[in-house]
Amino acid sequence: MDYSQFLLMPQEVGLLLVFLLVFIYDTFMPQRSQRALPVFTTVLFAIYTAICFVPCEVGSAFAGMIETNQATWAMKNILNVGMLIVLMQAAKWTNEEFMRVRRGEFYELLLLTLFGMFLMISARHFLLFVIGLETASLPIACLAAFEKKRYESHEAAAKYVFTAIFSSAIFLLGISFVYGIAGTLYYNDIATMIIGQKSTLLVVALAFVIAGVGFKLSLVPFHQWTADVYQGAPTAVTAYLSVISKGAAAFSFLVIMAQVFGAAYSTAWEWMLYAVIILTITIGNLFAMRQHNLKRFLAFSSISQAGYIMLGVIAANTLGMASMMYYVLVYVFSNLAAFGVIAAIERQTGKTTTDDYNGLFKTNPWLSFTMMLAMFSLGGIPPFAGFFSKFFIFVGACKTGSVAVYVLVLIALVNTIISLYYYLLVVKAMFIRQDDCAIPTLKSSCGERAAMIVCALGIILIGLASCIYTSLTEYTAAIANIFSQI
Amino acid sequence: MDLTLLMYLIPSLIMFGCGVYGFLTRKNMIAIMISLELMLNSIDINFVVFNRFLFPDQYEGMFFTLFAIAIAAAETAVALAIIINVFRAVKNVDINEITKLKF
Amino acid sequence: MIFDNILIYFAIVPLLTLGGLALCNNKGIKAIRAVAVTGASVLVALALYLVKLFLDARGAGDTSEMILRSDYMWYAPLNIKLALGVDGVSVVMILLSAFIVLTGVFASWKINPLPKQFFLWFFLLSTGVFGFFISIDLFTMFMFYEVALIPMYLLIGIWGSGNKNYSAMKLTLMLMGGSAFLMLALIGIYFHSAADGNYTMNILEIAKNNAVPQSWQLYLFPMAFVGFGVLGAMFPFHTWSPDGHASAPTAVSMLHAGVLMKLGGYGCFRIAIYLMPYAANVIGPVFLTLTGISIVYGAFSACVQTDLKYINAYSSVSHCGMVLFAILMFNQTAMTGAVLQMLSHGLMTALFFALIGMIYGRTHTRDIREMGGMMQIMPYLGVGYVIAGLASLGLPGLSGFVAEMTIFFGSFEHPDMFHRVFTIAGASSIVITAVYILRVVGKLLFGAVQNEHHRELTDASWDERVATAVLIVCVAIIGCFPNFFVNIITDSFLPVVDALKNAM
Amino acid sequence: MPLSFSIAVIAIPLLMFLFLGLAGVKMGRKLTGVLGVIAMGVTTVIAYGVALTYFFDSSYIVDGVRKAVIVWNPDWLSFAKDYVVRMGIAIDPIAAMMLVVITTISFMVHLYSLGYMSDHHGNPEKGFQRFYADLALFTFSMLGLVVATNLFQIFVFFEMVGVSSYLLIGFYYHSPAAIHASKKAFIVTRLADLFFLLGIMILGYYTKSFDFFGQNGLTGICDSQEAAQSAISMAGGATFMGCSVMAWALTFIFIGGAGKSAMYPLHIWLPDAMEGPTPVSALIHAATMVVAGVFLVARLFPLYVIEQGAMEIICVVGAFTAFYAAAIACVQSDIKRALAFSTISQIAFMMTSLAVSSANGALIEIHGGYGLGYMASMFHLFTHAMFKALLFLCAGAIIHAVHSNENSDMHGLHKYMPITSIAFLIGCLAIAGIPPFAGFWSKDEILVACYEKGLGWGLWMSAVAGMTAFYMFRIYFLIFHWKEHKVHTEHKPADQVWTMTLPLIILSVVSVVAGFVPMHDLVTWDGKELHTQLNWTVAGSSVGIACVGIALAFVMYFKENALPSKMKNAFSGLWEAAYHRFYMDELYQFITHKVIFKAICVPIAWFDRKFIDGFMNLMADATSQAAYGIRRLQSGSIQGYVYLYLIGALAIAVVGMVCVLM
Repeated sequence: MDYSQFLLMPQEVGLLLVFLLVFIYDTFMPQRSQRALPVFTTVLFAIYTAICFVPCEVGSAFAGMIETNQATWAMKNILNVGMLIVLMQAAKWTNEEFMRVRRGEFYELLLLTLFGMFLMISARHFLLFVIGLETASLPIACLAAFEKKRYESHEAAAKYVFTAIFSSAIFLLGISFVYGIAGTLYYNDIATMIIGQKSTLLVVALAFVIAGVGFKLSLVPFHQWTADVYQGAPTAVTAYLSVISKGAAAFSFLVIMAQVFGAAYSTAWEWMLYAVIILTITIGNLFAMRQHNLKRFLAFSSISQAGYIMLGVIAANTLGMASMMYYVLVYVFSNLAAFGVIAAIERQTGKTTTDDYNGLFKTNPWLSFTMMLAMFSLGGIPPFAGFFSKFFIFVGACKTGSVAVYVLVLIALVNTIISLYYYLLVVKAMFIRQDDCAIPTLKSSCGERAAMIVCALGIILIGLASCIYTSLTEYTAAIANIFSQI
Repeated sequence: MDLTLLMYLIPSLIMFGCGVYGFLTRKNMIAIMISLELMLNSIDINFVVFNRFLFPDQYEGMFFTLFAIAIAAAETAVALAIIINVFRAVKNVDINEITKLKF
Repeated sequence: MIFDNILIYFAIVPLLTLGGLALCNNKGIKAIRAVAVTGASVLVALALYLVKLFLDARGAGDTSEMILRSDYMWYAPLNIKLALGVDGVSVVMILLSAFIVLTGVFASWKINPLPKQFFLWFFLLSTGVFGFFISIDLFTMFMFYEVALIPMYLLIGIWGSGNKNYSAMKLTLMLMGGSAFLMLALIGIYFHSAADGNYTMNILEIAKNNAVPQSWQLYLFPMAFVGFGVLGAMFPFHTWSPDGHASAPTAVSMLHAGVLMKLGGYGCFRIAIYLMPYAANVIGPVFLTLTGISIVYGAFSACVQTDLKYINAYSSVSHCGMVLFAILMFNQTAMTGAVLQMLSHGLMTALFFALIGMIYGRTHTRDIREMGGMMQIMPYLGVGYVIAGLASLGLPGLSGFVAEMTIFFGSFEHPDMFHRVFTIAGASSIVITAVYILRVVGKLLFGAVQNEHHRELTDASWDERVATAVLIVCVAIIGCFPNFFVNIITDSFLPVVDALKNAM
Repeated sequence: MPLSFSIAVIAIPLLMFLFLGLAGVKMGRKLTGVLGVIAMGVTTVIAYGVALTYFFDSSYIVDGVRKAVIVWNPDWLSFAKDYVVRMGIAIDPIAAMMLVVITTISFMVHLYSLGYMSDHHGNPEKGFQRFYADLALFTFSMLGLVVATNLFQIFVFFEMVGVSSYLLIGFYYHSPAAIHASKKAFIVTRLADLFFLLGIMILGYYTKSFDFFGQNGLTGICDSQEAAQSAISMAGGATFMGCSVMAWALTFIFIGGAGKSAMYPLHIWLPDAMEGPTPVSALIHAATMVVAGVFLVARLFPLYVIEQGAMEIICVVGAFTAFYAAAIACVQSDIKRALAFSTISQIAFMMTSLAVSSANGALIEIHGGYGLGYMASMFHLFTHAMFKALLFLCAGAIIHAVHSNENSDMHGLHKYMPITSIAFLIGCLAIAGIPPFAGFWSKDEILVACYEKGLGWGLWMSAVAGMTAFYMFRIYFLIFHWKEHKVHTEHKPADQVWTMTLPLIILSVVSVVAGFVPMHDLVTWDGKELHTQLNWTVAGSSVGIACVGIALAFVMYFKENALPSKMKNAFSGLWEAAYHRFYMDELYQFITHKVIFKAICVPIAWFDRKFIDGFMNLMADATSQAAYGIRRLQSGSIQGYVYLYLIGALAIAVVGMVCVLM
């Protein structure tokens, strides 16, 4: 075995190193220095994230099972940034009393899931993908159940674990059909085997694969765990789940759809996805409209956002892919900003409903400001980043030129109005409504504050600084061959 | 009589169907867990059979099955742990007990 | 370098003002006002300087479609540029906006609570407005357009009155709904902007390429037109306007009716018609019908309202309908009239809303049935209101008259029955306008004092006098010297009219 | 005096308006008034200078034709490169005459108002400065109207005089009646202006020019008969509903003029306009603004004579209005209203006179053109302005003295107000057409013109002239004679201060002598001198009819007697109808309130709120209802989730299969 192959996956290796160091610290350091674990992890991860921005070598390793290219590198970096923000936000929370014994586990599981996602992104073989998928999803069930005192936490975990296993069973069934048709599990080989095939089995397999990954992405109708788990899980976990996990799944979904099933694009999955996207955006929005619990509200909002992300997949071109990655990046900042505020408030007051936020601006102007930025960005209001990402993803989708996609984009656009409505409800609560017993002025921790500043800056600057999107298009242009089948 | 591909696939499909049916109808979380196992195992059969009958000159399906079994085990472990957690919380393993979060 | 072009300062100055305001102390009302007034004054100065530059350029024989052109690549993969350039129409619109912003600042001199935040949003809105008028790239235009829309929500929601939550939400959602259609239209135009695949967002290039297929135009034109039409209060998409205006604080109503609604008309001709002339010719009559309805319908609706702001909102529907109506006449005269009408309506509606705000600030009611004899109590405001009313009903010497006349005479150039009928219907609005204006003037200002408490009210303070006086002078200048503006504006329509002719 | 001084005639009132309007409140009442009077006096002097120069300087006569002179004519608004509206000053015979009329009356009114407006029922009048500013504005607008170089400018100043009239009628803005009257005046004339606008639009569409007089090589539409003919022919014979478009245009323009000149059925605003201060009524609603319509038709006379159809309409409307208004004037008890109807009737005389002047070709040979009626009309305009202003100012003095408009409160004032009484009598004699007073000369020419059109027209108008004499003397006797009102012994009404009396005296003198102005030499439609002579048959008969009218009035009203009430009872239906102005106001009231307001505006507003807005709200409601309706999908049960998951997966498989099969 050629160990130099590991050099082709520096981010994974680096992440494992971080994991190991955290593990060692957790296991061997004395109890009194355990309180420094969050800071240790965060700093370590920050260093790692910074190092990862060094461009890496491009190529495939382990007999082509894993591939590193600029797009995967960029995607992993995006996830790293998101992870870093989550770690910063969680630092204070993990130091609370009830987390004392589980602090280490929290970080270890979190890092492991990230590792699983990296595998999903880089995998070019279904075995590796499945391993990545399961690595990314199982620990989350444990993380969701972390807050032992809260009943919702348990319910969330149970719902997650059962539906996740069911979903992966469906997914595996789909894979088994694919294997039955193609006789191989390499992406490229499957693609060449299924050219011209119009078998029913393939379509069923495709549907099951979409369902399996759609579950991670919370596409409607595979989304129903999302709201309950988001609401029940600890906020840090929810934040993590809503952005990082979604981003990784979206990217790998695009790779699978394009690279493996590219030949079936126009005949089958374009339309399957078409239906799913309409449902996802609309149902997500409709549910989000009437939520009062902010975490649950953001869950439905993230479902609808997933629909928008899928527009980048249905585009099935490099522009769409770049737009999708960009969308995820913006989404990371916007959603984490929102969760950052929610977490900060929940940690100190335990309040999570919209009504609790009435008059927040009077008492906590900066928190409100950050939340407003997040809401505007999610709603796609310029000059915040969300506007750009939405525009680009629509442009990417419309590049296909088909009238059907234009109609789809129109539906998506009409849905933005609904989404704007509920985002504005939050803004309204904070800025317009008055409440005599508003949440008192809070003092956020350094980590939370830093995370919020990073997010706010990201929301304001990412859109205006065009270099990010430009480089993403370059990265995806470099792997244009994955769309060769379409 | 030679055993053909279908002769393996049909029982596997039935197995999967049983699993799904069990998942949808049982009230006990443990029973649901078992249904899930049924589903996962039927998939394993699929892989093995496809490999054996269609592509006998390589072992990808077999390997996949091995990994799948391991993953299934891990899933079961996590699921059981969570069921225990739930039991501690609601003193029950009835799936209908945990429907507080909805709408 | 981007800072070489004077146009960019129209976006930078409001942003700097924003920054300056952000540095102010929440309590330091004097500093806040100083920053706001400085920013607004600089904008006015810049706008006047721009007019001079424009006149110089035209005087020197520069006949290019846009002057002060420069492109700065922004999003290279999509060929999105920050493309700047102005023609006569943009110049006068910028001038209008600058004056409205300045008077808006004065009109919100005593805004309460949270003055700092108010001005922050106010200037963000201004940034959007100015950005829209200086840019000629579809994407940047659209971006600035939306930047201008969203602050409305908070401005109305926080500082508004009455049923403000409902109104603010309705306004925002309806306008955003319009812009949703607009966005799709822009994307559609973009992907058909060039026959050779070098897609561009630059309006001038798209118009030059003239590559949008006719079949696509038929779909994209209605979307673009409705998108802007919603903002231009076109029937039946106007219903945000009465509620929105009624709830908005004074300066916001001013800016919204005065400038923001103009974005609609401006966008209609600059994007919808200019880039898709074929569809404009084909579908134009449909929208002409709608706008014709707007004019009469708005005027009739205004006749029965009792809330001052509703009266003006419906009056705006009527007047803005006239803008779109004139644009859809597709000839230079009527289109010039449309821009004059935008200027005129912008100024006089701003004046109206400023006065209404001042009256409301004193009486705490806007119901004309509860007021009367205001002329005796606050003669300055009363006279201002009469002047605004006269401008609105088209008194010669004030701006409304020249605008309406140019529109009617331009519209009448179409010899066919369809256009004639609508022209005459539109012209008949001058009578209905007189009816509702005189009705409100009679009830509000004249007659006996309805409420004895009103006798204790004071007349305008100096900041209010500045705001109204500036607007009245502007209205009178346009009304007395229309040719100055016509000469700036009218040549800008040559390319559009040519495009329309060629597409027939 | 060079004609360019006419710029000052326009500019001084405008500057006065701006100055008094802006600085008036800071100035004392005395100062304001004196300043206004002086400014107006200067204007008057200059206007006389200009007019006299124009009329008596032979350099303006080329080939026996008095040419129009364009003093100043800059571009104002360009519709297109060669379709330009200009604003300027053109002096031609009627403009010069109007300058004289307007400045004279305006000056008189300015002077008179010093006294009249100084107190209101004993209290200092509020808004004295505003009054003078508005008067200046009106004077400016009216002057701008008459010196207009083009049709569009006339339209512009039509609007301006409309607004100043609105402001002045509504001067007593705390009185509901005044507000209502001002609103009515404005809206009715606006409606007429709409037609005017349409007329201009049609005319402008075909001729691409609004100019009356040629300049810089262009010809104007009123330069000569040929120019008018070529302007008309630019329409290329286009017709609309069987009539030529130009006839439509000219009719529409006439409607515009009819609104201002209070022709039936657009006359309803004028009686109500008497709610304004009396000097205003004298200036605007008797002498100047109300003749704007006559002026307009006179201005476009070369066009009208070509389009006979339009002329016929004017003729009929004018003749009917003359009679109709005279009939109403016979029974009014409010002296200002009676005078107002008299004004309507007299203006209708002028209109008719204009319209009959193109009756038939034979006339051209006798009178060297169409122009007798035209000249007569302008002549009557001139004289009428003088004596009607006089009558109104007298009425103002009386009202000021007795604080009432009703003649029942006045009876027998002769003893108390001798100067006013004599002045009023002179006015009445003038309007009745008794020689040698001014009205005789002008009315006589009108009747001649009417007789030349046809005997019927002549008789009709003569009858109206007789009614005129009757109702004027009815008013006179009821005010100054009849049985003396007993209140007078306590209040002792008297002739007013000199500022009010002096204008009466001046105007009385003018009313006596104005008839001797050689109008037929100066003001003719084509600029040539018109040779006329007194037609003794017509003159004699009209004087006779007038005398009959006066005699009848004398019998009925000089001394208290039962005759009037007997007559009233005998013709009670007719009397009631005439007293209520034949219910035209009620008709308008019905149309505006019941039809337009209740049947159009209210339903539209309701439709807007309920349907259009309702639809938007419905969409929002439907969305939130849908959101509520589908909430059960999220049942909270794991098995429910999985169930949907499975259905979803299978459903998209079906979608895929359908696609594959297709």
